Amino acid sequence: MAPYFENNGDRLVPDALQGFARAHGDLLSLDPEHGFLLARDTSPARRVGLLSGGGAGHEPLHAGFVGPGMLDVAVPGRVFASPHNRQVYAASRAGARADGVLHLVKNYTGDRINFGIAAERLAHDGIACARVLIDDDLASDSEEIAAGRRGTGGTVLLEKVLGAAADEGLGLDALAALGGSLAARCRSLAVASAAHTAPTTGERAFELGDGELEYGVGIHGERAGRTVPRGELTPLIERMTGELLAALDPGAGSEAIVLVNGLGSVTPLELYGVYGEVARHLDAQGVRPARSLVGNYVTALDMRGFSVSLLLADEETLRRWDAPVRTAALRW
Amino acid sequence: MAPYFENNGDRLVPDALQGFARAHGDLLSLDPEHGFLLARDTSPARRVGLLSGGGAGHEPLHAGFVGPGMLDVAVPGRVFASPHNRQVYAASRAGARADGVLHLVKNYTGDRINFGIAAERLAHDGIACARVLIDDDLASDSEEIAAGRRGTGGTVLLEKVLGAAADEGLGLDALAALGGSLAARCRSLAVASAAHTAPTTGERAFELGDGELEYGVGIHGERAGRTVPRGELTPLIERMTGELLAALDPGAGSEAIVLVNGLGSVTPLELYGVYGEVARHLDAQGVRPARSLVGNYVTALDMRGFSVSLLLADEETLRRWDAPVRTAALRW
Amino acid sequence: MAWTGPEPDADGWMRRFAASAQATEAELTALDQRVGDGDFGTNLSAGVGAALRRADADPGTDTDTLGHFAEAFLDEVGGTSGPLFGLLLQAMADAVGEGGWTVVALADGVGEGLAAIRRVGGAAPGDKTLVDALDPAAEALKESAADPARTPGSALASAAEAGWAGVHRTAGLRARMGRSSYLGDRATGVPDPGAVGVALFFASAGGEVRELAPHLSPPGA
Amino acid sequence: MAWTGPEPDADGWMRRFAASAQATEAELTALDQRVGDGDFGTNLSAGVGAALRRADADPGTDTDTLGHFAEAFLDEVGGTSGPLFGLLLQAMADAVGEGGWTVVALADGVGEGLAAIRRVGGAAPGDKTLVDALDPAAEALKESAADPARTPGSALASAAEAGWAGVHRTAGLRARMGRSSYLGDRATGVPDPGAVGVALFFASAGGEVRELAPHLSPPGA
Ligand SMILES: Nc1ncnc2c1ncn2[C@@H]1O[C@H](COP(=O)(O)OP(=O)(O)O)[C@@H](O)[C@H]1O
Ligand SMILES: Nc1ncnc2c1ncn2[C@@H]1O[C@H](COP(=O)(O)OP(=O)(O)O)[C@@H](O)[C@H]1O
Ligand SMILES: [Mg+2]
Ligand SMILES: [Mg+2]
Ligand SMILES: [Mg+2]
Ligand SMILES: [Mg+2]
Repeated sequence: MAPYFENNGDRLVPDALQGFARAHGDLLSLDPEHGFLLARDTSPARRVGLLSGGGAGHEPLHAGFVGPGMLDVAVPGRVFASPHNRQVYAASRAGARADGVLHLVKNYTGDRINFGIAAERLAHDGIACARVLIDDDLASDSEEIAAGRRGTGGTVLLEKVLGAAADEGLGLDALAALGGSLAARCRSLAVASAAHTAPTTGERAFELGDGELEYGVGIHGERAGRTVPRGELTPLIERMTGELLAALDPGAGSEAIVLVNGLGSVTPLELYGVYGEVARHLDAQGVRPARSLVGNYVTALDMRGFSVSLLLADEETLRRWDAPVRTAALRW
Repeated sequence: MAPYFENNGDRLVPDALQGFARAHGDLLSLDPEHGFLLARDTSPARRVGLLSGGGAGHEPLHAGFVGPGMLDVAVPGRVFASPHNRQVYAASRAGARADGVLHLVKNYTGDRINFGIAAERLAHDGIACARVLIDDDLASDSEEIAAGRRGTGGTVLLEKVLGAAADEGLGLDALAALGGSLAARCRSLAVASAAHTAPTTGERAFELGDGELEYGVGIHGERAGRTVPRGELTPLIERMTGELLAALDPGAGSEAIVLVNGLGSVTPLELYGVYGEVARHLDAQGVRPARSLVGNYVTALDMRGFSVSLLLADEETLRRWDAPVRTAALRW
Repeated sequence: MAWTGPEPDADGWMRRFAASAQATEAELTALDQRVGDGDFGTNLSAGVGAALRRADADPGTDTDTLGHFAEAFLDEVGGTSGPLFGLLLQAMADAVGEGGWTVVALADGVGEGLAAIRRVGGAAPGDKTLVDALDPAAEALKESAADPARTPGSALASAAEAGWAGVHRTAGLRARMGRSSYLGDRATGVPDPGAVGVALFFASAGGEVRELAPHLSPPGA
Repeated sequence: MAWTGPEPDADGWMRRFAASAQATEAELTALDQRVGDGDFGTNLSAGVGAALRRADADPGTDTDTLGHFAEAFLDEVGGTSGPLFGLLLQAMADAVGEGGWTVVALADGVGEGLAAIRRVGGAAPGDKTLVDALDPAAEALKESAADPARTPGSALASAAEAGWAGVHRTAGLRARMGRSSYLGDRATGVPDPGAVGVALFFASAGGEVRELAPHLSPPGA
């Protein structure tokens, strides 16, 4: 029997999209043929449409970020599978502005390929298209991984900041360049004490012993490169934050936007406990946690884990972060 | 080893409160002695302070609803245990306005007792205090349960509407009466396919077989009155929505605020699928789902389940629902 | 009944109660897991911990210890059981403070505590709550108080016995109050955790209780 | 190699491939669970399902079926493997459309498909991807094409054999591309799911494959 609350016949994602579009009909509409979500009223000052997408199972990413101040259109695939190129192509056509469309793509082979084919088709139609590749995951930063770093929790930070920049009327190239520089200043690290429940089998995707921790998981429920003892929270967060800082190498007096992101089944009590520890560790290292976001933003179904992301932020980035946003999952 | 991401020594809740207060320092502050959270700037038009509280483990309830448009102060207890009366008393003194303080109390013996003793102490100090008893849970609506219906998911709906009413400057008695009439028009029903992880033992609080469903669970992880086969989503939601409507008996052309609330580990995909089914069933019964809220609002640690709440709403209630709110977990 | 054990004093009793609550925390938790929300063990254990801290910070007479325990439960312990135990302890501290360490004072105090708990919690005997252990214990003390030959030690031993018997009866009940009432028939067969806590309280007068299991089934069952 | 089985045609092959993918969906999923994100079985199965719908709605020549499969994978299947299989099928449909159902056309098509997959996905042989099964299969077809005595059936059987051998080699590799690369050494020992899919594709020319297990360990291992 299906492990999730759903109807038979592979209807988990399509039923969710319909319910989502109905609940947030003031913000967006669902294209029934291609299954993308189009914002009703992002700023008319935008010259470029912002599109993001990827496999389902990471909700609220990306559909939850469609609306004023953030995405023009989101393209969900099947669970953990990139949307196909025709979906991306149709969504891009719907979301493009005078200056074209910007693809925010998490760095996975499948997404690169499908978004890439869509981009070729758009070029053929004379619609300008550029790409920001989001690759914030520190655990996959290795010479041996030719596929490059994965795109994970940091995605929500980039989508927010780029949304504000798009509202300022920046052009396609400027936005793409900004995205690249934001991606370069953003790193994430995730851990899990239990795998997600595989939708196909109803079993945990992998088994961990009591007190074991996958250190460096992604958001598709694949195992991490290594398993470590979980231990108490403080040393774990010191280790994670320390590695993120070592990778980003912020100057003294730097400021960061901090994301503590639940992967599915971790409680808010735990996530806020994590945030407290991250902030304390940043204090000690002379980096100011200037803004924060704590909650489930980029999930992996019901995985029992969390990620910590840091985005080094200058004044302009903080201003863009503070700009108004009105989406299903993020608003201020 | 502790099943949750936490530090040893019973620090899950206190560490979370500190992290929470730090993350949302713009909205509220934490009283370090009594452990309550006080809003920085709810409307000066308020004549009555709104206070809510109860055991921890239900986050974002209640701390996540402190701020302009909603609560003045929240008092968390230990996990699943009412705060003690001295906490409630101190928090009430801090949150009271010229016209006194309104206690929003979920109907549990422990909460009734502790808030009750605090109310006696406030009366002794000459601080006016009234109580709204929230008892929306349909599953505990039985002559054999002398303790009465439990307070569950509907709590967030009442806290929002009462917050807006307090901002209009309503007095203590008027707010208490409004609360009572809202509570009478609100019912919830919850199901779970897996228990929460008990913080003390690390085991699931109870075991369910594959395809089994606890029908009518509360938010403390106790079992429901009965176990039923889970089945597909559509018939389950028809049954739940049908029972809620039968209890509320709305007239034709009624409008409802719908809450689809995750209890912890259910994914947004599932919750939006549920919302779609609820809305469709309401359509069929001639009740308009005028507003909706879909997400984790009143949880039971990491329980794998969800609740559906309906609040029958007249125009005034909808207007109050739409009034601006700015809290950690709810803002528009 | 002839009492042959050492005579308890209030301070020793409270400290043994604290030790008993801490020793049986896991068992109490397991019980509350089956018919409630699984926090009774931690609530009680946190309560006696807070009480001990007060008693150690300000040692004094027997009545002082009772008073510290009462205040800790009333002011620092939440949940349902915290304030209810506080009411019982407070009534006992008042009665012993007035009447001294006598069977009559104990009977008065526990009787007062029971009445306060029933006023505040609204439970009657038979509702499957701690009242079902406290009511027979109070009754036993009242009987003892009528017999001038009984010592506090022997009276409290009888109260404990009556309390455990009450515990055994709760197992057969369907709950009307407290969290177990939400379980309908499913709580039947399991004794009420709060009632166990009350019996443990009286039993600790005669000695520390390190394990609940031997007390949970009726003799001969 | 003398081919004794019945000669496949493209339409039959594609339908057997679809049946094989559906029959082995759970096994493919289990493999991707161990070294990826567990969706390869569903992706492939959804792909062949969409392809069959197209082929059934618009039956035609062999090349039409190949074309329907190519378009379905390119336009309706996401993930990594969907469009890559689409590229392979498209190149084959083009080549067979031009050159007819011959070993030379098959070798050309698969060679073109491999080249396209390498351009788009950037993987080289040895990176532990489906290229490790496709590259030897293409090589085997090229060799067969040089021998005018070979039939399509026998050439595809050799390609399948070469593909399975490639699958066995992937088990020993540490991944550099695809999701298994995130697992470091932990993927070593498990064959690459996409490579299995490719071998399955060629093996289906000669008959439906109902179970993967017998094919997953090298003969004699
Ligand atoms: N109305 C009541 N009157 C007296 N005792 C009660 C009442 N309701 C519950 N109890 C007692 O409280 C015990 C549970 O205490 P505890 O676990 O601390 O509280 P909670 O049920 O709030 O989690 C129950 O076992 C029962 O004995
Ligand atoms: N860069 C690449 N080039 C060719 N094939 C690849 C590449 N990356 C991954 N693959 C293949 O894709 C297979 C996985 O496909 P699938 O499960 O559909 O995609 P995803 O990894 O996106 O979930 C892998 O087993 C591997 O054979
Ligand atoms: Mg995938
Ligand atoms: Mg409790
Ligand atoms: Mg309890
Ligand atoms: Mg995969």
